[in-house]
Amino acid sequence: EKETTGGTGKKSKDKKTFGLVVMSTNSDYWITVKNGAKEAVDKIGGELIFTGPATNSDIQEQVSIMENLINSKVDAILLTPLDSDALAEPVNKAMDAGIPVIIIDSIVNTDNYTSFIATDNVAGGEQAMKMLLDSIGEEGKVAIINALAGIPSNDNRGIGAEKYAKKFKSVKLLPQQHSLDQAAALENTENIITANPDLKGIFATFNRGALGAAQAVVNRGKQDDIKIVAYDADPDEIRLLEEGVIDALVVQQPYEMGRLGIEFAVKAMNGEKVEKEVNPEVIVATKENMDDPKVEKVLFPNGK
Amino acid sequence: MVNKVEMHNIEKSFPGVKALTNISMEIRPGEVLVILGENGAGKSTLMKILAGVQKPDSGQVFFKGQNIEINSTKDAERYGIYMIYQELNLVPHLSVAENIFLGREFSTKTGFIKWKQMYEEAENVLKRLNLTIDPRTIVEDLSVAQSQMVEIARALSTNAEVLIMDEPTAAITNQETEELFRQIEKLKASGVSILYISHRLQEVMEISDRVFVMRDGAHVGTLNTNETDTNELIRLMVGREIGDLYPKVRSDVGEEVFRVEHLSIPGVLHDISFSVRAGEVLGFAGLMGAGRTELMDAIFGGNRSMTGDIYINNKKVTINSPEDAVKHGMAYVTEDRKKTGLILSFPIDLNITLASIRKSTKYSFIDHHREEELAKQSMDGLKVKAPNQNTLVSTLSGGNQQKVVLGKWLQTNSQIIILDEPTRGIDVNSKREIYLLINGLTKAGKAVIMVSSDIPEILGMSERVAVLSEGHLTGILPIEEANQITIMELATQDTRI
Amino acid sequence: MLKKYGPLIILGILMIILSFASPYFLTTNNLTTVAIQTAVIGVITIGQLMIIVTGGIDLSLGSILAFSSVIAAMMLKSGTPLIVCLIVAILIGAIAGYVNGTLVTKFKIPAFIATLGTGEILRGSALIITNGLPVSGLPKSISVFANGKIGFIPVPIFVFALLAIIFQVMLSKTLIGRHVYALGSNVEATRLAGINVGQRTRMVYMFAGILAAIAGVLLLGRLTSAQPTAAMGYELDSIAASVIGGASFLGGVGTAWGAIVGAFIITVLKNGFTLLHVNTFFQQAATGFVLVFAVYLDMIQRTKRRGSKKKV
Amino acid sequence: MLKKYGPLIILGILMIILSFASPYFLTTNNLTTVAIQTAVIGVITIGQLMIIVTGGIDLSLGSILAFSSVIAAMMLKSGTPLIVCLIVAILIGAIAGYVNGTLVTKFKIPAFIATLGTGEILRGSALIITNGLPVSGLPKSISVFANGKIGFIPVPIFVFALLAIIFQVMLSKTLIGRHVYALGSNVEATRLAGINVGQRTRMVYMFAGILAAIAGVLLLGRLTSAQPTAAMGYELDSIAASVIGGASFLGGVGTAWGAIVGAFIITVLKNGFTLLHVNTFFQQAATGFVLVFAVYLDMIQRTKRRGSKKKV
Ligand SMILES: Nc1ncnc2c1ncn2[C@@H]1O[C@H](COP(=O)(O)OP(=O)(O)OP(=O)(O)O)[C@@H](O)[C@H]1O
Ligand SMILES: Nc1ncnc2c1ncn2[C@@H]1O[C@H](COP(=O)(O)OP(=O)(O)OP(=O)(O)O)[C@@H](O)[C@H]1O
Ligand SMILES: [Mg+2]
Ligand SMILES: [Mg+2]
Repeated sequence: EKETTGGTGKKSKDKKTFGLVVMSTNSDYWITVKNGAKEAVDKIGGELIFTGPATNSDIQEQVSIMENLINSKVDAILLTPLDSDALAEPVNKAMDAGIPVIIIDSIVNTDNYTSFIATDNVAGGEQAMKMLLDSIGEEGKVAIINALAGIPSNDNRGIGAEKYAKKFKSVKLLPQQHSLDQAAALENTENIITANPDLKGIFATFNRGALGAAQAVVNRGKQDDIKIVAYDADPDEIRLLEEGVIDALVVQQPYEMGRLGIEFAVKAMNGEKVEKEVNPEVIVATKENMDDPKVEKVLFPNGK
Repeated sequence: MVNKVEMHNIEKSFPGVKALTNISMEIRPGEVLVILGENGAGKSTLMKILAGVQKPDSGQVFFKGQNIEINSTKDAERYGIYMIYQELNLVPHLSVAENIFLGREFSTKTGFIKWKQMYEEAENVLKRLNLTIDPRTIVEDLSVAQSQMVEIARALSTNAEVLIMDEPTAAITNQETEELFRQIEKLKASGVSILYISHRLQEVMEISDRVFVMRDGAHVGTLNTNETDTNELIRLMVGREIGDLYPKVRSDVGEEVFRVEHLSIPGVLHDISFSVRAGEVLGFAGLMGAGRTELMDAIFGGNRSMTGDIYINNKKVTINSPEDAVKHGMAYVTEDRKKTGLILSFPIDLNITLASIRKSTKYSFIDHHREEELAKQSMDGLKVKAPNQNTLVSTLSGGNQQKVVLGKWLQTNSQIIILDEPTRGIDVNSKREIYLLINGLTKAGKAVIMVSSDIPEILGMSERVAVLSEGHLTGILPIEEANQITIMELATQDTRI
Repeated sequence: MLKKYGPLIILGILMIILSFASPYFLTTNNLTTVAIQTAVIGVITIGQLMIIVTGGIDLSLGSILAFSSVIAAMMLKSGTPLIVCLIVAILIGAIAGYVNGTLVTKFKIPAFIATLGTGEILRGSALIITNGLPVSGLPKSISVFANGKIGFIPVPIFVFALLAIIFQVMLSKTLIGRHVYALGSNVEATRLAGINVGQRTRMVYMFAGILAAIAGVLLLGRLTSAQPTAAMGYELDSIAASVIGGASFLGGVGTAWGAIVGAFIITVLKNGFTLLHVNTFFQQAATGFVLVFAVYLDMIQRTKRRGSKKKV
Repeated sequence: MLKKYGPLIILGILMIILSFASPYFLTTNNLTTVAIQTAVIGVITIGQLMIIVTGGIDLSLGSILAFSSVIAAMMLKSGTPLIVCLIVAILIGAIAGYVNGTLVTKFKIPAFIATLGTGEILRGSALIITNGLPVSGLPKSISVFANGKIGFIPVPIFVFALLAIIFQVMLSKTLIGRHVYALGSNVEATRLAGINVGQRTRMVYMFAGILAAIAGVLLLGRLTSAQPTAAMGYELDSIAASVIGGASFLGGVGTAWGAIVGAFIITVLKNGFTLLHVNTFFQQAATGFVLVFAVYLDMIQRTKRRGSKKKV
């Protein structure tokens, strides 16, 4: 058997390995996080293991992946937890095994982690709905296109948005439509527009939902009647923002979070202290402010 | 003497068919009562009613003088009534022992199977039939004949008062039949009543005490066996004289059409060579498992591990699949019409045109009218009894189903025709019609290969008789030299030298 | 007759209820939307139906769609002419389907496993080549497959209808169709009748692959981008549609147009629920219920038909 | 013999390769992890296998798991004693399974559609009662189902092994088990032998429902929260495991322990890929490949067995 010395006092391998465990590998949002992390890892010449369940409902798979990574003795883990309770135990296990864990995006129910980097999704949802209602004069029908249930960040955006909208008697909030992908979001929005010719606004909690919703609005020639506020900023969303189909984007900084996560991990490995909690700003991009350097930087993390 | 079972005024209809009309029957203790009738006369239906598989529309059943209700096979078994079904009814993935005792397993109070006892008991039952099958064998791996013997063993293992056997000998050869008859005599002696269905008149004469004759769903008479003969039985059953059962017409035998040289399948068939000429019937005889069906399958492109050469009209041909065989003008009526001969969920016409659909197509499009036309002609020519060409073949009687299979191959106008057990389970009248069809084939110069376990049939219809034993071709007899004895000698010849 | 029209009757009842429940349902506009929404899953369903008739099943159709449309989109983006991209997509669908058919017929791998496996392989490959990201920024011309019109008929509806007719005719009126039903009913008897059942089966899987690729092109037009994760779950939807439309897993039974009616039932249901503002969670539960109920009704009708025939 | 040990050989080869490829694979720690990871899907697979032996299929097991564990979690949270919650979860599983069995045997709805439908209904209901959100904040005691030990054996492994033995014995040694094989192999012959095939079939679906509920409890312990979206896709995994383990969709064939080996193959594969730092997209493609290949190997071995038998 090969000699393996685990734990903290491990032999310094020439190459550091970092696990990035996302909620679902089939989502471009997490791939942006990965790209940020990759940049940071490449800089120090390490190896990034990008992994996660195929679908974001598979929490047990995420737990298993954590266990497998711990068993394979990676040097640090970046985790976007699918469930705050379920992932607490694996996080504890990793930390006990001397592997620093950086939590990204959503909380876990333990204090035993290295750092927590996340935007407040409930607040983000509220902010997005506020943008939307402001632009339609706080009255009329609005719809929420959400992702499939079970993803904490999306769920929370929906919760925040609903919370805000319910403050206004004059706003009629239609039931949330949970959509698997862009095609489903497109169909759902088409059907909503059919049933509600007087629809005023749409909030899409994820990029695929935004694209589907925008397409439905364009197909029906309703871009002047229906306002769209959406999360994220993929190239298609940015284009639609430029074209005026989408009115505002609530932009998090996934790329930045990935990069920062690796930086923190490296620091922790070297015994340096890192901030326990970081809340990267959520930035609202509109057609008007797109060219502000600050906004431009989050819209195009790799440069235009 | 009180009758063991009486059935009074039984009526039964199926969609479009009156299967049974006012049938009354009494069964005496310790007798063998044969039920005789043409295909579709209603024999199986009547027996299924007694066994609780089907319910009569009206009528009553009495058991030892007492009016009883039979609503399920469980009910029937309570009165000791068991049935061996015409269609094989085994569970392919379970062992022989489990099949023999299915539903009556030896088990502990807690539901655990007592394997040892079950295997021992199974072995005993099999021994009674002189069978050497290992009770642990999975039924799937048995031949048709062995499966049939397992069904018989299953029936023997019950403590039946009334035992119904629906064509138990259709798939087995003389040896096993003799074994079966010995058992039947024993059962009789202990007071068990046997209801026996068969199309083989000789064995009917041999085994029965009385014969209950049916025609078109009605009872046409009951005869005491020792006061009658086969001619009378046929007359009663068919309603008229049918003449010679084997109406063989010797036609002129022409050139060789088909030749096999050194055909082998490792472990199954060994260096087999023979040929068939135009206008000739080459009969194939042999014991169960001799490999006749395997040989026919191989000739027809069904076995990849086959070696050897096949010549058609003296030209060497490659036959790797049934598709190749059909292209080379071959036709194959398989031994199991339900499994491999027919598409049971299709109507008659689509079955008849299956192998020759190109006759009714233009640019790959099917002309359904022409198809129906051809099928109707074929049905008329073969005298298929059915409401019309759209009737589902699954509802036809065995004889009519067999005619449909023949019809399918007649449509292809093939030059070489293989018939494997062409009259299995078929009544005398239909048998005779099939023999007439075979005559028609030889007259038209076709080469016919006929596998049969019915030696009189082989003797009555062949020009030459090939005999297989354990995968070896032990001889080919000209018809003049062939008889029961010479065939059996070759069929039992030890090939291990 | 009831057997033939059973699913249609269910669809009819559904539509009548919905037209009373929502004033928006029975409008040309909405019905056109429903038809367009059905086109993608409908085209896939035609292929699935044919495979079910052979006694098989295909769990890779959604992945074939995703893989072929991702490739087509990447080529399109790099400036390849549209027609070439289309041909490549269809070729990929054909090859994938042919591989499925070969695994099933030559390697004797159960269709369920063979297609589950190839589905994972194709889905994984689509993710690998795109790095998990959608392929977007395609030339606008692609949206002709969603918004173009032939005469007054939208392109997706036209393509869908055309394919439906072609394959319904193929199944019911041609040699190949006859052979497919025959081998689905009794493969041994069909083989022994001299029909090359392996080749016929592979052909059907190939057709299904081609249809999935065409559905991918329609989806590409509709979304104007290609996702490696597209069409997940379309397999089960298309199977459900086929069975609602009268197909049987035992093979040998089912019609293309019945399956298409099944697909419409599913889409109309979704459309109706959204028009009526039903929460998605309720939608899911209710869809499950309708699924079981529709097949149950179809079952009774078939039994009834048998019954009435008995009386004749 | 090869038939019996085929899947085990594949698992063995896989493990040998992995123990050479990664120094971390063959450690007690990692193997325990693998066993725990297999427990949930393994318990579900036992039920799925039995249903496949009857000739059926169950696409609702994941939803049964989710629904029953959500209910149990909600009760637990409101202070109900653990044992009561367990009983309720198992009862729900039993009822759901029994309903499936009834739809299949009494209403003659194909198992695929019946269970797809009930699965959607249960999943939808779980989403409705939880409003789509996880049920968390459960008493810590629940984690005994993941981290507790009986002697030195972790509870999930103990429960898994116990259930595996019970059902393997039931299938191979008892009347019920043999009847299940009989009816899966030839339902008509079994019925004619006086066996109540409908009741036996319903029993099997009920057992599968109960096993899904037990799996739900194990998952609850592992995740210390209940999700309405849990266990999606476990149906396909359990079907794949059963078939890798030698079961056939035609019914009548398959063993519980073969299916469990199949489940281990899937888990070991995932574990190994992660230990070897294989990109997830490659994992997906490779899993598809192994799936097809494993079943193919099993196929050849069985054909060989037939061949060799003939020569005897
Ligand atoms: N399940 C059924 N559905 C419809 N018709 C049936 C069914 N079973 C039997 N029949 C019809 O009832 C009649 C009697 O059939 P039965 O099987 O009793 O004949 P049989 O005398 O046993 O014939 P064979 O010698 O061919 O076995 C036939 O016309 C047959 O087609
Ligand atoms: N008694 C037996 N022992 C072992 N194998 C047997 C036996 N009987 C049949 N078989 C199997 O069946 C094959 C030959 O059976 P086949 O059906 O070809 O014989 P047959 O001469 O046509 O007899 P049948 O009258 O039963 O149709 C053998 O090669 C073997 O695989
Ligand atoms: Mg009969
Ligand atoms: Mg034979």
